[in-house]
Amino acid sequence: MAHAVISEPHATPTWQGITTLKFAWWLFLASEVMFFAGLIAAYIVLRAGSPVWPIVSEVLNVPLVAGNTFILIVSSVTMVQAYAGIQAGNQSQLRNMLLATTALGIIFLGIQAFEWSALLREGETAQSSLFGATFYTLTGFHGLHVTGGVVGLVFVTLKAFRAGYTQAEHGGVELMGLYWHFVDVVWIILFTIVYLI
Amino acid sequence: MAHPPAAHRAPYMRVFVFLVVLTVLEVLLAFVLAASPAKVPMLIALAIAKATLVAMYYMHLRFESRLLRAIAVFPLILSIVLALAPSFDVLARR
Amino acid sequence: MGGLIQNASTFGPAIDLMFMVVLVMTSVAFVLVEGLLIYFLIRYRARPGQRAVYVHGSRRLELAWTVGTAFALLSLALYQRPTWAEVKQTLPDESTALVIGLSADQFDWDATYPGADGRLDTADDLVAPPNLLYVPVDRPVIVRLQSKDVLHSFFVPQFRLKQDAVPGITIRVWFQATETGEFEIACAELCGLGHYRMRGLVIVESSEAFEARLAELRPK
Amino acid sequence: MTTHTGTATHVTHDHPAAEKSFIQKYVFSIDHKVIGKQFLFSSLFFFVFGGLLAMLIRTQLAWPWQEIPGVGQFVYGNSGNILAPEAYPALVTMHGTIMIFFFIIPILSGAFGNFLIPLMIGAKDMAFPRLNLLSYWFMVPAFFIMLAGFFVEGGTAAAGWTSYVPLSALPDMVPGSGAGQTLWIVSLTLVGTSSLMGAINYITTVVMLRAKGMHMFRLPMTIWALFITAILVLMATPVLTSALILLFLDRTVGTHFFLPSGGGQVILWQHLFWFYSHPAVYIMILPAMGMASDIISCFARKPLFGYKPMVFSIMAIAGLGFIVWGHHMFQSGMNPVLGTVFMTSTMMIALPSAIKTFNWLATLWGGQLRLTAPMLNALAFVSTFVIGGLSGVFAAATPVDIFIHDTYWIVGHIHYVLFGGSLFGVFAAVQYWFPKMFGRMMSDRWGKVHFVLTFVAFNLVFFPMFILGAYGMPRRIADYTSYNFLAPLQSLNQFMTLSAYVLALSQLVLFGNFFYSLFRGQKAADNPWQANSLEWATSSPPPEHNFHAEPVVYHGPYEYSSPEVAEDWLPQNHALDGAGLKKTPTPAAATGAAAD
Repeated sequence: MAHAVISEPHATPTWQGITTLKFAWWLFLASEVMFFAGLIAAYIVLRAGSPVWPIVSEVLNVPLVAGNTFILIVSSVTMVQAYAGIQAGNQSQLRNMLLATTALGIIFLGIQAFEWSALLREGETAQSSLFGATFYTLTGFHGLHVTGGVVGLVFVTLKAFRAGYTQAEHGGVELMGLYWHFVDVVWIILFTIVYLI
Repeated sequence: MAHPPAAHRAPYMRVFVFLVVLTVLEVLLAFVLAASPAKVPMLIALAIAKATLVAMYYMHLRFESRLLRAIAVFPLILSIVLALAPSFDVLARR
Repeated sequence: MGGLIQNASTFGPAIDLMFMVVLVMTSVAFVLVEGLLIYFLIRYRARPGQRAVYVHGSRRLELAWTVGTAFALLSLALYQRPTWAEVKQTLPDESTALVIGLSADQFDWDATYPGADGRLDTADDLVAPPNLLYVPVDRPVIVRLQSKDVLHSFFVPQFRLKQDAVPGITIRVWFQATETGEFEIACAELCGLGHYRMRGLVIVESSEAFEARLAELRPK
Repeated sequence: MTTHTGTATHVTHDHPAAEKSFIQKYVFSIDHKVIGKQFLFSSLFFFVFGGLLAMLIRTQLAWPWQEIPGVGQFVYGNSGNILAPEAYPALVTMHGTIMIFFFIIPILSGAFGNFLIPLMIGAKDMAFPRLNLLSYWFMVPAFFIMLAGFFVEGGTAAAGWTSYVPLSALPDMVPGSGAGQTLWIVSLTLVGTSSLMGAINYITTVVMLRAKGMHMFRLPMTIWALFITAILVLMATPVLTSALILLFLDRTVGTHFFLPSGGGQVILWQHLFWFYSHPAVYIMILPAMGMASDIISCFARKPLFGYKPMVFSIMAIAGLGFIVWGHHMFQSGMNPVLGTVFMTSTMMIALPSAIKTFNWLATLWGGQLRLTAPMLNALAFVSTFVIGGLSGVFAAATPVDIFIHDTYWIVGHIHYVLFGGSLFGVFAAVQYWFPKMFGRMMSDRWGKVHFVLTFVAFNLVFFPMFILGAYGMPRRIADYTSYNFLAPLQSLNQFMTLSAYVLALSQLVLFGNFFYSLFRGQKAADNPWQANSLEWATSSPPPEHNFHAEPVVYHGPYEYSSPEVAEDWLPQNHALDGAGLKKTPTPAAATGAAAD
């Protein structure tokens, strides 16, 4: 995979050694940015145009989710350590850190599921208010992306345990990392605008 | 995929400390400044700082070519346009 | 052709003038471009033994037509701002103007007039028959536009006025009729299967006749 | 979305023509040329379908509520052989949706983008052939889901191709906003995903897989246009997806994003929708501009005038295209101050289009024009695009827009741009690249017959729309005859409808020519038009991996009538020797790939 598609005839300068796949991956992430931009713009507009909006800290469990934010940040660090590990040819660091990242991703999802179910029990639903609708949509689509990331991580981890990556060839780990950090960045923005403001 | 060069020993752990500190700061500010008009701009500035740290160091944009950075920055500019014009519209109506 | 249909409002002439200015500018561009196109088509048909001119461009020409066009477009942009501001950004003084409530739903226009207290949304509001909007001539009228269900658009061609009626918000628009008579309201935003028959009438009358109308609407 | 495997594939060019089954070759092919043709044929089918809907619309406008002899019982059997009032909004909705999302965009980006990009940059295939395959096969379910709308309770979506809320969000406001509207949303989401996959592929291919010597500023305008279009798709489509998802949730889950009854914002939909759909207007015209540029330069036997200004104008159009969406909303209740801002940016976006027009004209100046059918269609593109652009200036002028907004003026404007512009561009491109696609020539004589009929009928149908607009006839109304100020327009409408019939019938000439030539056309030479760009440096049609030997590029694509060579063309892959006067063939020519 990592040697991508550069079939030998194309001696054109590929910008500073970016592989075709990594380039395309960044394009995909750029489109994902615009997808969340659409949802976030809708949220901002709806909130700005709304005469009433609940005091967020009274409805949402901010300390719990702050903890969850911490978990996601830690998972970014473990992800980047996994990448640093394979760059240095350290297979056990790669495997351990990938396992840690996967586990942290699952914990994040678990806490989010807990948070959702508590809210739903309090009667805060997507139908009950604009606040609920935007809350579930934004965190829901982020959660879906985390879920997709966890599935990807499982595959990457399995491949790592079968020694599928080497110091020279580890494009899959890099792309997985890029996606995972992207999801982290989205959460950083969402946490601030949904939970804190 | 033999890059980015191992020369840059990216300061992953130092960035991590920054991220945690900024997050704690954010949560504290959100409660301390609950009613202050400075709250929203400050929190947004902090969020942007955190996002930038992750993108620059964990996503290695700091060490990437200008082309990749352009791919990352272009949608951000568009997102700002997309969010600002309609919110100005509703705010001015209220 | 030449120009829009008959006008019957105070800001109509400014809009018609804008239309004519744009028409003249675009006609000049149109004749220039299409004329050159046809001329080149005939003049430069392939002839045996001849060779095309080998030229890749001209910085001077590019600069000339870029600056020229930019100047024309910017002047147009500046020139139209006052008219837009007059029609959509300002409202006449409510003390002299007549304020009418106009509510759209599938597929009717319903007008309400202030009663004796001179205010809308009170118990003594006067309700006009559906799809009829009575207004006095030569007096500014503010229409408080609302929609009960979906988007509609309040369009009176002779007044050069169009404004969407948006559910959830109230939009104020104004006009001042300069002629008495009946003018049709057409809905200009797709609003369902009856969109085409969402037709209303603006009836412009002298102020005496208008007052008499209001008196008729008062409960006996 | 896993990250490491599966999405991209190697170009498996080292297996010499392993036996492939029919399905691998023509159905689930990963060859960009086959996928391009799949897009071509399916979008041509939808062109016919959308065109027939247009005929029903025109018939109703000429003779409102009349029984259509012969056809009526077939199309309106459920409502006593005549059009039912609720069917008219559905007709205009489906005509717009199908023509835009299933014809113009797929034929430009899908068919020509796929077929031309690797050939014109000298690549063996797309960067991700399997993603390319997937992109087409996302379109197929979208086709069927959209068509399924015709058979559900209440019929297809009927809230306009713009699907303005709340009409599209409330299930009982119009008959088609039941299941039909939901299917519409699902179908468009699939179409959007398909274009997104295509866009990622195109951008990557252009950036990464250019042949040796093919610098960015040696790319033909077609490629530049498709490249920038792909960037527009990449940045704009996800916003439409997010808006469609919110609308879907409003309809199915019961949220109130767009419903004021629950605090939602009606105008938000319009902002999100036009943030996508205004760039989409350029997605629908830029590729045609690029292709027309190449065709005009080739048949004028003259370098394209102002290549770099042409490239920069496309970039400017794309950039400005993201900040003009509000000009669709001048009368929507959007803040009038924003109206002024959007008016100014809209005036500025007219500038690059004007620059392009002047450059096309200057390309003709001093040329040796070969008036073939593709050239005539490309020139028709220029002349009608000018009318489309100039009529847009009226709509950009906010005070004038108060009057002409949502009238037939706008309908005329959009059709001059999309039919007059994009479609003549498509006609030109189909006839220009047909020999490369299928290895046979289309008949030039019948091409000219089709051109003359189409050009005349087109103007007779659509120019009068400006007159209707000046009278204030609103669009999307099924019957204008009950309005006193519109009733006199009936004879003009009848004239337009008769012209529309001629326009539709003229397309039979094109289809006849197309399908006859497909099987019986004269065999095409490798480079029948004596053109420069790389697709003509291989056989017609090209072999599986496009080139018999790796092309190497030495020039820009527009070296026509160069004094350096005796011929009046100089292919991009032909090097000049030291003296600079004699052509020396590249290795490619040695294997018989070169045209002459």
